[in-house]
Amino acid sequence: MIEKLMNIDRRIVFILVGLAVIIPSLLSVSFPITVSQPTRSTYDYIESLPTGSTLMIGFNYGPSSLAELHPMAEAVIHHCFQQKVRVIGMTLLPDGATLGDDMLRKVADETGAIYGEDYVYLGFRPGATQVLLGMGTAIDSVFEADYAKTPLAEIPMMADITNYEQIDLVLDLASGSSTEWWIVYTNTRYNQQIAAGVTGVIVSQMYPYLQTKQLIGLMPGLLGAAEYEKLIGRPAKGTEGMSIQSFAHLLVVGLVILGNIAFFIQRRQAE
Amino acid sequence: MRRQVPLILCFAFGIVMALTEFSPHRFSQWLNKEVIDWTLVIGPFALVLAIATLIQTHWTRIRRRSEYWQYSFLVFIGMIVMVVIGIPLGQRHPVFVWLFRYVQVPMDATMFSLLAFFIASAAYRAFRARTLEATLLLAAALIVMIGNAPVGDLIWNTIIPFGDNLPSAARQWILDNPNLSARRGIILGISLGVISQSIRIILGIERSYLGGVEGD
Amino acid sequence: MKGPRTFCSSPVIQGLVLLVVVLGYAANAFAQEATTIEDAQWFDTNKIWIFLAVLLYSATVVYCIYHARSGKELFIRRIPGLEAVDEAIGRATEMGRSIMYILGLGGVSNVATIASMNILSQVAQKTADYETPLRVPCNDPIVMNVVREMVRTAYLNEGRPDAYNEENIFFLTESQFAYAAGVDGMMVREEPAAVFLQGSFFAESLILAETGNSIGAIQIAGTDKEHQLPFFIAACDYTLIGEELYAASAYLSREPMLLGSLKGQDYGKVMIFGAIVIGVILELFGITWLTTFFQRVN
Amino acid sequence: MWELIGIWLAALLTLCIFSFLYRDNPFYRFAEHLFVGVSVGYGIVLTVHQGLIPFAWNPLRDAFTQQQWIGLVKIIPICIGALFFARLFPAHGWLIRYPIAILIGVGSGLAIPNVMRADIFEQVLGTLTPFAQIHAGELDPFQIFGAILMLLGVISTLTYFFFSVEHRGVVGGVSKIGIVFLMIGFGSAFGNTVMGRVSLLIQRVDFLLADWLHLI
Repeated sequence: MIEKLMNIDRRIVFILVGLAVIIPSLLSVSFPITVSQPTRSTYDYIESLPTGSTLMIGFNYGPSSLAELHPMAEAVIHHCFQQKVRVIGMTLLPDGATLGDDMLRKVADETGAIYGEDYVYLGFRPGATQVLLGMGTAIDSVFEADYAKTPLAEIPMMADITNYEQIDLVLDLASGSSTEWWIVYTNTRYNQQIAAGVTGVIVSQMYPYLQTKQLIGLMPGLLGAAEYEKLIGRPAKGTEGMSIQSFAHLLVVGLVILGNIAFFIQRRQAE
Repeated sequence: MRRQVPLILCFAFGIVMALTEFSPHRFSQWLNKEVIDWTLVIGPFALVLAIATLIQTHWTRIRRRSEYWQYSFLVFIGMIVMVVIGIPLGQRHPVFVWLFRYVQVPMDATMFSLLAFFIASAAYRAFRARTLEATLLLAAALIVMIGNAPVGDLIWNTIIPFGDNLPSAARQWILDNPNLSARRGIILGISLGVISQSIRIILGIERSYLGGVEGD
Repeated sequence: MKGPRTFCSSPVIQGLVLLVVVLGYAANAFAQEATTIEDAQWFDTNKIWIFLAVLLYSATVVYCIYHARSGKELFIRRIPGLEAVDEAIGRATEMGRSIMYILGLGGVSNVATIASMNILSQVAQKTADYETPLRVPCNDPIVMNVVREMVRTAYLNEGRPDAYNEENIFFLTESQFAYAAGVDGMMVREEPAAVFLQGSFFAESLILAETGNSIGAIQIAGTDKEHQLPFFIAACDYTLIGEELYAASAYLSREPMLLGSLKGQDYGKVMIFGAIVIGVILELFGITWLTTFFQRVN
Repeated sequence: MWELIGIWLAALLTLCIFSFLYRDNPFYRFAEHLFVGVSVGYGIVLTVHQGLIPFAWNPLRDAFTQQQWIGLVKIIPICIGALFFARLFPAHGWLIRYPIAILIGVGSGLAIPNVMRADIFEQVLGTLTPFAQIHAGELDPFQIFGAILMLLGVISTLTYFFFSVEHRGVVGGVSKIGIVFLMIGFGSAFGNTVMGRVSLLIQRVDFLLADWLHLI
């Protein structure tokens, strides 16, 4: 019995994991979320911005990290449109181009935000660091036109936005090292305020920047999205996902504990 | 010609790239960027090798009727369809986008998501408190996992009367402290290794990339 | 390898001469177009300390290599996991199964990939004797090519060129997860007795390691990607941690060049050690010049 | 219409890949080989459209159409890259060492200054910063404890990576502490990754249940 439990067929574990994700997905249960300080600081910063301020969002993730970062983007953009904070979207990765466009349009449709007045999407330009440095002098030196190829000069919202000076916060949604680029090239050089939302795997890499205040806020993966959704009082994919996460985490924790109990019993018996 | 020239080229390009990183001069910056652009031109040609061996491998399998040889046709079909549509029509063409979105992305994402299963089975099997080290590994993993799930705080707060949200706070502390310092140690060691290897390569001391030490 | 000191003679000097001529000529043309002061400045003074640190460290490493080549025996600590290499090869031979060697996703200039190729060449020398098939699915075409030459040389050195089969070293695909899918498929079908996972790995690490574990292969892993180390530690029998991967090639080959360089790296660690300890003491007394120094270069 | 076909195709391919969890089977083999083929094809298209066309073809074209003669410089890397074809002719196979040597040289040259700055200098600075804060009296006792622990962690992990001294006596003891930090670090990183990996599975399940079956 104990022997069997110790060397359980991995396929049983697979089935349990599958069930732990499928059943809660079908039932849509939810747990309360505790908001961590780094997420709260991002929220507070945006909350404190006066009407008509500008937030720039970098959609620096590809389809493989969409699961974690899309919900976060959705929550923040909702918050901005509620607050009448204008949003400029852009990306440094070719893969991110369509993702950012889809997301901005989706939230705009839900909230009634108007393109060219409440938000603009610039799309992708190659040469990451040159793009970041170029926008420091003038955004239209890098993006002469937006994603739909409309010249920036013809977009009403961009009339009073030249460079970082008119941007109150940059939020980088990253699955790779783009946050470091923003920090090195725009925070250090142009003193631009930066916040980040990153995938769970690279979160711990970002803590040092939070410590040195090079990042004013940080949202960790799906949990960050759920926390932000709680702050703006609009539960969506993040909250739903985190509840499913809870089951999966409990399952893994339970399995590890079970394995160890079996291990100790076996060792006791051997003695 | 076979050994000297590659070593000279390696040295020349290596030194130029290392030095131009220190120089803000217009010429240095131009040179630095130009050479990087060159590698972007040179690199893709290596794909010739790749395609040649891929075709060779699967063609041999089909010819010899090795086990599962029929599947090799699928490799050719997949490759040819993508190339025939993608090269003349471009990456933004709707047909190519459709293939990418409904064939490549789902398989990519699903392969990636297998990790959710594997991470659970690896945890179950490997996290046993056999030794002190294994116990530390296990304990740290458990604390972080409980702290990551919202339900961790919920359970703690209802059962235990003190230390509100302790699981998520403990998780944060572990990631900020022991985790960060261990990573720093690893990174420092690796960086020294990377630099010394690069020096050896540029100076022509490390020549393994020429394919074996012998054979002039 | 010719003599112990050939490296500074011809290629380096020839390269230097060529460089000076070409660069001098081109720079002259550019100098006339410079508009701002920064454009015309040849050296970024903010970076001088990095430059000096690089010089100091390079000199140390090169000195240690010279020293090692002079024939003095150098000590290198035991690296757990490397003893298992022989065990793994032996087991594969006994069972009449193959060995699978996976070099990760790194390109040919990646340090981990080079270290891995060096280890592979040692493994190949051993498998050559036993005629155990060594299967190497590659992710990068250039790496594949270099590996083919290295393994062929290894078999040649062991006097077994007949046992070398080029088709065992092949290109699969450059795509990360398609590569993982392909390798997984091969693992379950061919059931190698030993799997080596050495090099630069990303998220696919656990997909490969768990599948290797499920077929009961003895697995020896090693990577310098610290994110992936936890997964290798959980799923593999032996894992080389970070710099141990670089050290492993020195340990196995006992080549003075690699041993000397490892010694140089240890001196580098002593320097970092010193900087940290002195820095901490100075900071505690409120003397900040060392931190300002490290900050300035950024 | 095409979208519906696409979703069905994507769902079936998703299930084919998931079937690997049970064991190797014809469905998985089908998806696996198709995936390899498609991904190679996609790689070729990407290389042509994002590598060769912008970095080699466009400058050459501009050279002739707009008389930007500097673009002709690109002939050099193209010729170097073309040396990869030499592999197809066994007698001249060694010629591919030239492009390989250049790529390796450039990679090594770029690595030296950047690794020294970004990894070594930054990480040392990061370790020292908290001590400046201690002197300034900005930290509470618990944070001071954290800073000292960090120092101990970095130094002991680094000691673990000393290769040229035997790990006995003091060095042995300190490197044992290093192992403790490494294990806690690895455990916490493992635990922290579970969330990301489960998110990927949630997304796939969401696709199957919502987009394909319309169950939620």
